[in-house]
Amino acid sequence: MTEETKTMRGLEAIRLAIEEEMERDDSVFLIGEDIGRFGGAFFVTEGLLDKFGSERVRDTPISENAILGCAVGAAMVGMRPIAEIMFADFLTVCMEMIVNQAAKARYMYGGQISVPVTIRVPFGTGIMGAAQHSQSFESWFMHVPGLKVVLPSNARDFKGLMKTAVRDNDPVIFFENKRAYYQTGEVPLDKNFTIPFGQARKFTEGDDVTIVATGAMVLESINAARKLEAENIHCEVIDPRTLVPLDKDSILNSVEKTGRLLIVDEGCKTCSVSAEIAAIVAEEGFHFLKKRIIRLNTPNVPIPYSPNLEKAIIPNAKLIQENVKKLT
Amino acid sequence: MTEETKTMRGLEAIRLAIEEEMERDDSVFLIGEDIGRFGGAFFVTEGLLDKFGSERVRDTPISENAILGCAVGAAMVGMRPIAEIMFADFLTVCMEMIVNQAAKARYMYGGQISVPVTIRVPFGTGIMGAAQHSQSFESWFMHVPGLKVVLPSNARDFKGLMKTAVRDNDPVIFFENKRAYYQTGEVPLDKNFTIPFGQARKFTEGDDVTIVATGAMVLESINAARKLEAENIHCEVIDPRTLVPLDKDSILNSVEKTGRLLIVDEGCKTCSVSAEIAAIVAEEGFHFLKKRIIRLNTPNVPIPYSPNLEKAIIPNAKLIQENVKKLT
Amino acid sequence: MKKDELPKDLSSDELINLYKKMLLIREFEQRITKDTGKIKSPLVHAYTGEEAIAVGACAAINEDDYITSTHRGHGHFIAKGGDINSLMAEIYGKEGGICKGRGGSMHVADFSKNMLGANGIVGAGPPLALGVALASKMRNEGKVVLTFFGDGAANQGMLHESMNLAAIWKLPIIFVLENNKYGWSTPVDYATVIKDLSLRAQGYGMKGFTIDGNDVIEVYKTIKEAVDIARKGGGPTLIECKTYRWQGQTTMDADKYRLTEEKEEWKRKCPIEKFKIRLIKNEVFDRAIIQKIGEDTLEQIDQSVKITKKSPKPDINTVLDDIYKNPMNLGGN
Amino acid sequence: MKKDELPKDLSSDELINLYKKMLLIREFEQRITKDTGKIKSPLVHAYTGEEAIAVGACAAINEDDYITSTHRGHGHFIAKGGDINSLMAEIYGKEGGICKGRGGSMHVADFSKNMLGANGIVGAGPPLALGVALASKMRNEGKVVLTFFGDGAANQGMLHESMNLAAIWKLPIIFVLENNKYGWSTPVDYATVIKDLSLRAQGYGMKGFTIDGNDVIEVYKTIKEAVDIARKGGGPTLIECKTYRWQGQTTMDADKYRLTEEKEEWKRKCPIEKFKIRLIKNEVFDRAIIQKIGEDTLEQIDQSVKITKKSPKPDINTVLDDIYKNPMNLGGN
Ligand SMILES: Cc1ncc(C[n+]2csc(CCOP(=O)(O)OP(=O)(O)O)c2C)c(N)n1
Ligand SMILES: Cc1ncc(C[n+]2csc(CCOP(=O)(O)OP(=O)(O)O)c2C)c(N)n1
Ligand SMILES: [Mg+2]
Ligand SMILES: [Mg+2]
Repeated sequence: MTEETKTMRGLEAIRLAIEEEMERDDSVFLIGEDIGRFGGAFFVTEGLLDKFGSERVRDTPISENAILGCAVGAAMVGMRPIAEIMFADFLTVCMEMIVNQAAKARYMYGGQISVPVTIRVPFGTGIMGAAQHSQSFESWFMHVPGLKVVLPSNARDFKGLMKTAVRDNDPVIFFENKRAYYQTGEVPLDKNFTIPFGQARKFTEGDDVTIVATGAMVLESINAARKLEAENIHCEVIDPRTLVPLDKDSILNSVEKTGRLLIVDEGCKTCSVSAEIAAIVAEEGFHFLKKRIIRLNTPNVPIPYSPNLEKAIIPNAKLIQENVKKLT
Repeated sequence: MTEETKTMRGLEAIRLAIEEEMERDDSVFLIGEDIGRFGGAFFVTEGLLDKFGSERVRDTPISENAILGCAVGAAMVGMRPIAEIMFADFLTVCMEMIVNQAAKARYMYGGQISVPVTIRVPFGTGIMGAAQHSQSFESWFMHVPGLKVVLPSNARDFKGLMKTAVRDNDPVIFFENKRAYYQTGEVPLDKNFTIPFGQARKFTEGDDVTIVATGAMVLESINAARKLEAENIHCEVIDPRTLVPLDKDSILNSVEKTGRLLIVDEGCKTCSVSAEIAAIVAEEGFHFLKKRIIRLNTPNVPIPYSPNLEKAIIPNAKLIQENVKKLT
Repeated sequence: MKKDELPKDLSSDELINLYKKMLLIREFEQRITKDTGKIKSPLVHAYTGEEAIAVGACAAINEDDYITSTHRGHGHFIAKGGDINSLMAEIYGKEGGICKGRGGSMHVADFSKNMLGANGIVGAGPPLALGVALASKMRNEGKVVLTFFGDGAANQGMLHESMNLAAIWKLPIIFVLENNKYGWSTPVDYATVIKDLSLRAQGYGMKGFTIDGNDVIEVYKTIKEAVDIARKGGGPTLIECKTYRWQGQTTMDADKYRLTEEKEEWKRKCPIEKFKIRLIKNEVFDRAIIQKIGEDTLEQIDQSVKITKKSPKPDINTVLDDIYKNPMNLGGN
Repeated sequence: MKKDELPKDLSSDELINLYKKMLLIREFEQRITKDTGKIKSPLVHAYTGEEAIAVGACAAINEDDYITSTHRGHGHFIAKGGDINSLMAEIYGKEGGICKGRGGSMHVADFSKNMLGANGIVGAGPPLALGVALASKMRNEGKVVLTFFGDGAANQGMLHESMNLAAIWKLPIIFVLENNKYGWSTPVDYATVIKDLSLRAQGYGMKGFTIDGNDVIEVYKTIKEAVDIARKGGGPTLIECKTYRWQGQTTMDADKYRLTEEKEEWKRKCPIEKFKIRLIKNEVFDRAIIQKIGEDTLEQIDQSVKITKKSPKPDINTVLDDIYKNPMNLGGN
């Protein structure tokens, strides 16, 4: 049976997922700044106001705590809100509702309730956003028990994981990579298409080096792996897709095969996603390792404005190639 | 030359450091909730209002963003404020001023200014604080370039590092472990006593296993190491004391000697301090390692209220002993 | 003695119930305070002195209406009809607690009663209340939300965002400001310039009232009015209830920052005593009934302590339960 | 033509300077908009139409007084006396930029002029301004702070905390609310119920005024009064300046959410045109001078573009500089 698909950009795949879920379930609604008539800073929600009306596509004032309060509170009494925080960088003004409320309500209230909220957050570099519009904060939320953390890298996964997020009964923070918004891919049109949390995706097969990458770094890694094929170096590129839950098995199985691990993520290096993955492998897959682990990250620097400076610090295919070779 | 010291509790050592720095430098002032007449939730600032007056010991309304705005803004124009956020858990309501302002101002404004602010934050378990009064968020701030992150484990270091923090020209977030508040130690009375950032402290010497621990876990590790001595297992207990900058050399040198590494920190496991240290050693000290790395953390769970539940999840000397043995 | 005006929509039984509830809260907090040494937590906040607010307010709403609470939540819990046995057990950190010992005093919640939780973060209740009110509105439930918060919380940024949002969307929510004159040690007249915090309502185009929070009937009436408006789609109201906490900030607080005279003055304005006298004056009850209520109340509390003592400590093997509702899929691909 | 009242404390030169500055901002933004394709950043916010606020406000303070700005900061930068060459170069991301190309449009700052920075986070300026005002007060500098923010920012929690704190401590700070009717695409009358946002001042016990933000003289006078009060220890004032942004939210915004009529209506209220006519009427200058100013302004801007083009891209080897002031000690023990 062949899957019916359509080519679309990442941001359209998210929109499609949201649209389908809103049609399926009346308790799903959207809330955020400029998501209605304007269609959202990245136009992800464009057209949804016309389709679903202003009750279910709720524009708000610039009050991120109130946005998330609406979303988390409504979820506590059975709604399935999808809130948008316009840039990941603005999470700094509204951590409270996510970290101390959504993440903890179920546990600290003794399991009385669940909080089926989805929080959508565009993140990452690539638009000259400078220090306050380019950040990658996903590792902060991995550190907060009670949250699920999703970070797709491509259009197909955007759709499948967004649908799972909306249907999940726990709070999900859904990181949307800005560069991935604009990359096209084949997206299944089946309304029942979902991707379970906790399943990594392997993009290439190989015996030599395991590359674990997230977000925009997945494509860079795939490109690097393709180039390296020509030099007879065969890499497995693995995208965890969800960071909590994290599919450790896929990573460890690959490292068992290759004995070599390179991790690439766009967050600043210290205490990033790559730190956790390196630590897991150093703990649970140490005996597989033939070489040291290498992490490629944005160095510990605020993101600069000038494109040539920004480019100089974000890992790319070339840097990945060079570092894979260091391991072989 | 013998050092003149006095026995005091951790919280008194901090107070002494603050008092000395306020005497030394007029631009140092305190700001926070209930820090004046009340003396602070943990009584760290008790007596300072009487000594320095309400201009320099500023009680505030419950407005954490305004507190940090005052501190960061004043630092931008040359003051040296010390702000208190009553519990680390409340950082969720005021991340903005730390993460997007203090940490980035110097860089994003092209080096025009520096931000010599110190932000004091009690953290950790041990007082039946439950999910919203017990957290350890230090790894979040390690992930934010531009900040320095200090986390002393004992009275002596509290004093020496607090003084350095106040004198440092960059924003410092100073994590104060609640348990360490109440432990006594010998504290130098010399007003010029300071401890430089980026120098770990080694508490015990040994060839068998390196234990890197922070905060309350340092004492647990020392206790474990003492017990293990009896079984002829010799551990090096290393406390990094400052997490940014981190004294990698001391850790790597020790691992070079022992080939075995256990990391103990009180933060929830994923993307914690221990993740970063494990990752660094897996990257830069892999060839020294004879065994897998072990991390001991609070598991990924909100902190429960009931003391027996809390005790069940926080690493302790016994657990450390058991895990050291797994490595030998 | 002369009769005065009591609300006509309340029967004698209902009036007596107000008294009973206030007394139950009072005696509950007294017991908790006495047991501080056994409970051990330094973060238990007693509601003593403020009983008229929770009781008057909750009497003005239906059982299926919602409330959000604060760190000082025992009173709200009891007023909303929560069971004191599971409340007591929770504060003691026992398995039989309403949150199975995971939450403690600052997180007591009874979702079966639509008591949506005490909260350890000052100011975090109102944003959550927005969402609850929004859900009620979107589902046409006709339910309202009371969101309690303190004079200290009033200066939190989240409050401002919440009041504005509630106002623009005309959400069915009542902001119940418990002005007990202090935020921890900080006097409200240090923390803000204005005398009546209800003035802030104007800045959001919302109605605001300041009332005597020690008069359970005044609280009841004012909240009732606001609730009626909210239920009809008229939007939110801010109601500042002036009151005073009799005890320290926590049951362990030495409370050195407040003058004895001030405390004594407010004790003379005891909401329970005041109401008792009024009910007697109006011949709603008499000394004999009062005596009986007093005994029953103490009996109830003794009972809850007994039950609590029998309740085991939470099983440490369950410590990782209830973090997530949907189990985590960790399969390979 | 009939003369009207112009402030007596401003000389003709000073009045002409107000005009020049407004025009410089206008032409600067026009150039930036024209150059959008070259600049490439989608996050450049033009101040066109709002010039009277920055210029009038900054004219009312001394050179060593402080301002904090917003994401829409070019106008504030120029009004406070910043150099347009380093501003232009910054927006182009060049080494010669005031922030060496690290900050860009949203982070332009000139600390030598006490222009303490544009800011990418809506609402983040006012809390920082508190600290600056506090420093000024503690050091008895007598300096005041103007903190600019938008109608959108007014609903951020941080604003509320800041106004309250400024009021209780009587800090020398003026809250300059630039109400341009929209926060991005969101109309202010959707985002809040009240008509005049200055009403909120009452909730903090602060004075509040709503004025015509397109009248540079009215802005000047009102701010001046507030500054005098603040300098004398009388505390903060909130001043809402009604205005309109002529361009889209950013230089790349298609601006489909606003009606053409509305835009046209506001263009007829052009602050520069209005002021020009007034100055002519009052014989402060004439067409010849105006012509000359116009030419000089364009010349200045051409010049800055030329300088910018000559400025190299930032050296990538410096990308890790300036993160910390005190070098990191990483020594062993
Ligand atoms: C965000 C936050 N800041 C500070 C605290 C510490 N704290 C707990 S209760 C309290 C005082 C609250 O005052 P108020 O809102 O008036 O309530 P009351 O205690 O008087 O009932 C403070 C400062 C907290 N829990 N959360
Ligand atoms: C905390 C935060 N939320 C949202 C944004 C995105 N954003 C940038 S400008 C803007 C509109 C601001 O409106 P206003 O304060 O009225 O200023 P104006 O743009 O009209 O000058 C928004 C929503 C942001 N930068 N920061
Ligand atoms: Mg209070
Ligand atoms: Mg605006």
